[in-house]
Amino acid sequence: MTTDARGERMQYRVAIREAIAEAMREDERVFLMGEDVGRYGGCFAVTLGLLEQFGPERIRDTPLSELAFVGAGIGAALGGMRPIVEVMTGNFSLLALDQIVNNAATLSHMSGGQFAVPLVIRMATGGGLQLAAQHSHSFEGWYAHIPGIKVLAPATVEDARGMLRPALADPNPVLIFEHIRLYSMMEAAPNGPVSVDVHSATVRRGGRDVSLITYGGSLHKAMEAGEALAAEGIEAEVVDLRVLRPLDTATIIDSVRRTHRAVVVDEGWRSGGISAEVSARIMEHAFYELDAPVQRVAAAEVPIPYPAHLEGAALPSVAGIVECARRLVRGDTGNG
Amino acid sequence: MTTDARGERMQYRVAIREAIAEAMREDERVFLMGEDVGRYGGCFAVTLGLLEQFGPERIRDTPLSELAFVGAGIGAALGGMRPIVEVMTGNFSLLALDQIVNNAATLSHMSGGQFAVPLVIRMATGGGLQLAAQHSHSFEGWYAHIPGIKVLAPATVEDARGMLRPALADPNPVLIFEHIRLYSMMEAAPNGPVSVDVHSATVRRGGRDVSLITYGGSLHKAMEAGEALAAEGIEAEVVDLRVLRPLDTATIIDSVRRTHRAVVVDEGWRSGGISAEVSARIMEHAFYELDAPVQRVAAAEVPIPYPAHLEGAALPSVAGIVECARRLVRGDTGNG
Amino acid sequence: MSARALERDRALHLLREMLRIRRFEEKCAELYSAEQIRGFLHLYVGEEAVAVGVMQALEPDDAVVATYREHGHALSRGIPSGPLMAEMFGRAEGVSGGRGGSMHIFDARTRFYGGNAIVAGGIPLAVGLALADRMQGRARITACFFGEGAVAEGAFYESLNLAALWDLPVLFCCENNLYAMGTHVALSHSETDIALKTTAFRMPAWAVDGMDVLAVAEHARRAAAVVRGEGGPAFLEFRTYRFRAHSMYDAERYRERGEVQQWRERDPLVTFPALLRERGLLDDATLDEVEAEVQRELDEAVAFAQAGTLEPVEHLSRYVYMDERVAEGPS
Amino acid sequence: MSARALERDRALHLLREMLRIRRFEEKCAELYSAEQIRGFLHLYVGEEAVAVGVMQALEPDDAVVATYREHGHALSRGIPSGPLMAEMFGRAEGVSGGRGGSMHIFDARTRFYGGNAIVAGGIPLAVGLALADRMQGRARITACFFGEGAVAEGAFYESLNLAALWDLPVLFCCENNLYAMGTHVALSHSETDIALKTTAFRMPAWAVDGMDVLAVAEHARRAAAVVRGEGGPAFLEFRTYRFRAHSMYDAERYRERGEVQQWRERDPLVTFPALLRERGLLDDATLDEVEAEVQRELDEAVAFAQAGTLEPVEHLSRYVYMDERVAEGPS
Ligand SMILES: Cc1ncc(C[n+]2csc(CCOP(=O)(O)OP(=O)(O)O)c2C)c(N)n1
Ligand SMILES: Cc1ncc(C[n+]2csc(CCOP(=O)(O)OP(=O)(O)O)c2C)c(N)n1
Ligand SMILES: [Mg+2]
Ligand SMILES: [Mg+2]
Repeated sequence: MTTDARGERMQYRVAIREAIAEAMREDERVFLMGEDVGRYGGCFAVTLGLLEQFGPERIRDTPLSELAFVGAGIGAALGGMRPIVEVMTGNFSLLALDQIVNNAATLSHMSGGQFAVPLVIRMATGGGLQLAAQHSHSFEGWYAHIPGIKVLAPATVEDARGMLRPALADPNPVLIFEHIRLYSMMEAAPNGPVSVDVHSATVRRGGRDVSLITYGGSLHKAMEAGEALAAEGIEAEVVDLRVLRPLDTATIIDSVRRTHRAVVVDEGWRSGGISAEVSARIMEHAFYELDAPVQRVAAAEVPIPYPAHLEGAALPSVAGIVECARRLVRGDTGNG
Repeated sequence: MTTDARGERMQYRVAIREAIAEAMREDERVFLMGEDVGRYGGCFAVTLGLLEQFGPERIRDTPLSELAFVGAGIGAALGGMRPIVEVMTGNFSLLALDQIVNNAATLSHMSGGQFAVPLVIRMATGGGLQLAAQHSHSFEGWYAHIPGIKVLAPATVEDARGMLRPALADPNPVLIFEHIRLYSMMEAAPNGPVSVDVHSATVRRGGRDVSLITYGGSLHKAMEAGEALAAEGIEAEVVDLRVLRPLDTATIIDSVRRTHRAVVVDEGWRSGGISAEVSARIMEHAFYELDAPVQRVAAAEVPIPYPAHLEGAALPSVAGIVECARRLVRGDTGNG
Repeated sequence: MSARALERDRALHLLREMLRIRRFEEKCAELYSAEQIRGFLHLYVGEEAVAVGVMQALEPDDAVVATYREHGHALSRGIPSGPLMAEMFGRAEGVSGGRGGSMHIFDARTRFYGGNAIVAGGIPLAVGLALADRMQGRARITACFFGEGAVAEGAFYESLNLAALWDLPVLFCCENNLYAMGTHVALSHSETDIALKTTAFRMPAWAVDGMDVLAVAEHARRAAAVVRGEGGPAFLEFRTYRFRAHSMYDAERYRERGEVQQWRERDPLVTFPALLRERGLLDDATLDEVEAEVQRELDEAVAFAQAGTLEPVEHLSRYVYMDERVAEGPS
Repeated sequence: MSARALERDRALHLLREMLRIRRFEEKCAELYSAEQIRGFLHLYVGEEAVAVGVMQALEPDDAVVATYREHGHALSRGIPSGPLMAEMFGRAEGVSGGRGGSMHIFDARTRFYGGNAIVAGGIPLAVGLALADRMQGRARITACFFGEGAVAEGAFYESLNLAALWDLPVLFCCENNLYAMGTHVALSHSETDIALKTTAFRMPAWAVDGMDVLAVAEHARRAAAVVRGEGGPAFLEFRTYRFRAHSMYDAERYRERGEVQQWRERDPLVTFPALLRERGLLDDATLDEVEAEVQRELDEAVAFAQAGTLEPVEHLSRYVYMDERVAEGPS
């Protein structure tokens, strides 16, 4: 899927690991802290082996204290370090939300620009592993509501490998959401020190009939849907948002100008999700370009249940995307 | 502003106080807990005098432990009580978010319907009192993203008086957001035991040219804007959402069907706010009715600053609403 | 019945209860490998004496709040193994209707309030349940289980303070198995003597050998009496050990095999039968009988689960909101 | 200089510092009534000995984290009163550019990291600042101030554990003024002996008379030496009292006038001058001189603030995101 990656194929989790290791080698101020990042090797095995390479001061296992260690990450950033804080999953990050929203996001502005918070927070997000109602939710769209933080969602191995460097170079708090279903994905990744653009969305597949606008774990469903639609003669363009805050409105609008139809695909709950924001922006910037109303394919508004068939029904599916896009292109949106 | 209130005029805060007192008199299971609700009289003087009436068991001052006392509210609801938990402001409620999202919102669904959580959480929201970047934000739209909870936003004294009773009768967790600028507002309120509808939005002012869709503290700005627009010959319809989750789509769409134009006014930050959801719903349900793209007047995407002139510039203003509506009606939306 | 017969009955009951848990979970591990159980699966193997011992101190009307490692608590609290296994399978006949799976066991009938997968997330709920009892003048107590890792969470401290401040009938049961996933207690806590934490709250606390079911039962009985009698909370720290991985995804890089081996020597399912034999309360035949009984129950549970049905997809949104007041069980 | 002269100098310095805070805040109250200061305004009147005493133990390179009740800390830390007053007025010349107001004083030059209006919200920041120092091998310390009310927050406990576990150079300074808004410490804490909380974390702690500036300074000096020397945290509980309302919105229904009166007898701005007179270190003329000096500074500060300008509205979004790496002050 990556377009210009020339390196060897690797797992998404390994790409993140290599990015962390590279950052730690290059900058002494960088360190990683979080629950079980060291001796355990990371709850999703992302950080396996890093403790042995960098030692327990820089690969720092924390107690179960999300609020305090995220806050300590903010403090350490203020104190001149470049912390990478891992929070195991988005659901657990709610425990640290006060520090993220009330401190990390506000300190620069309310101090009149005296302080920067060069902090990276990584967390796993999303469903699909049957982890049920306290482990499976997608809060990245929610975080994207907060001024003062940036939100990244790597959907490819290349992005997983390349987003960390610019995130660490950023003087602002950057949150990186890693979809749990992607950790084992293998793709070609670039070699050596790499940095990808962290300002723009990108078109992952060209098409003229409909734009499928998505990010993260759902990108792969959208790409599959694109294939299936192509087989029916519908050419879907797939836009990977990549950066959820600040949103790259221009790339979205450009795509809609080409296709005149859009489906937003998001694993977050529908109401008030990032899919609503994308729809609203298209409304504001490309209303007169639209041949039909923008549609959303998002998670059902339920706590994600455990059994596979119910979880599957709750999350966006390839079939659901295909059907929605097909109806949209065929002019059947049921809109009064 | 209320249409059928026949009682005496009272402050919004007094209306809430009376609603609480009434509920406590009628149902032994009802109690109130929160920081300084008792001896201090409530940080916004809502609960003044209740301690003297009902005693410290039922008007329960809590330590500064938002996470635990909100969680205890959930537990008490499970245990057969009907708790009203007061969290001082939306910003502080982030400390309790884990309990609200991961427990209150999920317990019924993930237990297969074995348990109900008949809990009411009240909190102050919004800006306008120069309380700066850790006290002034509007998270009600954010909460409205969460399945399993309901979100109410009383904008009138009548609603402040009447929403608590149905909220307490609801077997689900209900969050009530009280705008800090409304506490001192005087309006006529109904007498005696009252219950207002908590399912529907309502039209607070009729009009045919444009719908101003809003709620809470912004309602009053929208009404003022409606007056100002009328003076210019533009008839604005003002819709008070009242219930942010579940949103009453029908009332929104009916209004747009009448006016063919809409401005959503929200004190939450623009990106990913409830204003985006309203816009997206209009897109989905009334696209072909629209004469122009739906616009949003929302908070600037900044931590709300302290000085009056900057705070004023950050929040929606009557002038801003008027200008946006005027441009919309005159056909100048700058949309490509 | 003679005192001796009573003692024997009680001892066999404790043994049977621990064995039920052990066999149930061994089966779960097998079924996990066979992909009939999915998601996260956290086994209690090695810690059975704690749940079984504590449950002896509870009355039917008391409440239990547990964690994602709660099969043992569920079984010993009296949740039937069929619906419990069906829950693991995600079947509609499961105790939570199949929606929760291993981490989210709920049962209104036994007042079992989860099955909470947010570490320390259940502790405030327990405080609230106890508050409800206190305000309604009921003599019930709430037993709240959590690990030593949870003791680092703010929710733990806030909750202990509330419970002590308001004199609430909570029996806090900390299962100190030395690890939180791969993090040793010495890397979680500056003060590793967990029972000492309660000094900050003026709450009585006892540390107990969690591998000794009789010690657990005895301390739980006394502490529960304190809680029920005076209405204030009490804290028990059970020193125990998990023999198996944290969950099915754990390669156990963080501990030596030797350490596990040492603790296995204190396996309550080894030491307790040995003690009973010593006291002449158990012989081979009886043990075989108990094993057979337990096996029969387990076979039935698996059969029940396998015969279970899938909840129709159309029911997905049911109970996101409760439409009417549900019966609140024995609350 | 003779020892006596040194003693006198130091004593007058302490007195002057406390007086600067007292007069500054009395003026703030007046300006609040005149609607030149808005928002929430929390006065430190009565507690001045704490901030002044602790600051004596800090080096210029150390860091300070405070609360919304932080004028005293800001002044005694060396933030000039002009920009401080301008901040109260919301003027661009304010120490935080006017954006923060009374509750959000920030100053990179003195490493003053707020001014935090989330109760206990600054405590994890202090831990992180100390972690940065520790990892970078610097001998600096971070002084972290908070009230006894904050001690009920989970953030407090989690942070103390982290600091003790990782041996971080934080000097925790609890200002126990008996009330959190209107909530008496006995309604906040099951264990009201706040210094005892640290037992849960193996952290050394001392309780100190917070109305006695010499006692505060002496304890702070010793504790800071421990923290700086060994790198581990220490905890000081200052028993103090706020004479005025919690904020300008408080009708003080929760306490008796008599209680306030009693504490006023221990006002450091009464007792300390009395002590100095007793020791022959202060006479009327000197006191008048100090008062005049303080008044002069205050007049200048108010004039500075009143002459301040409003930040252009067009700058509203500036610093929501930092565009380039800012100078990190003396970090
Ligand atoms: C808030 C939160 N953080 C992290 C996790 C991931 N996690 C699950 S169990 C666990 C370890 C908990 O250890 P402990 O409390 O000692 O219980 P044990 O598993 O040993 O029984 C962790 C870190 C979680 N579920 N919730
Ligand atoms: C998290 C949070 N909850 C509630 C408040 C409202 N509040 C502001 S100050 C205060 C009392 C704090 O008391 P204490 O920590 O003792 O400090 P003091 O004001 O006495 O100096 C409260 C409840 C807040 N700012 N933040
Ligand atoms: Mg453990
Ligand atoms: Mg106090």
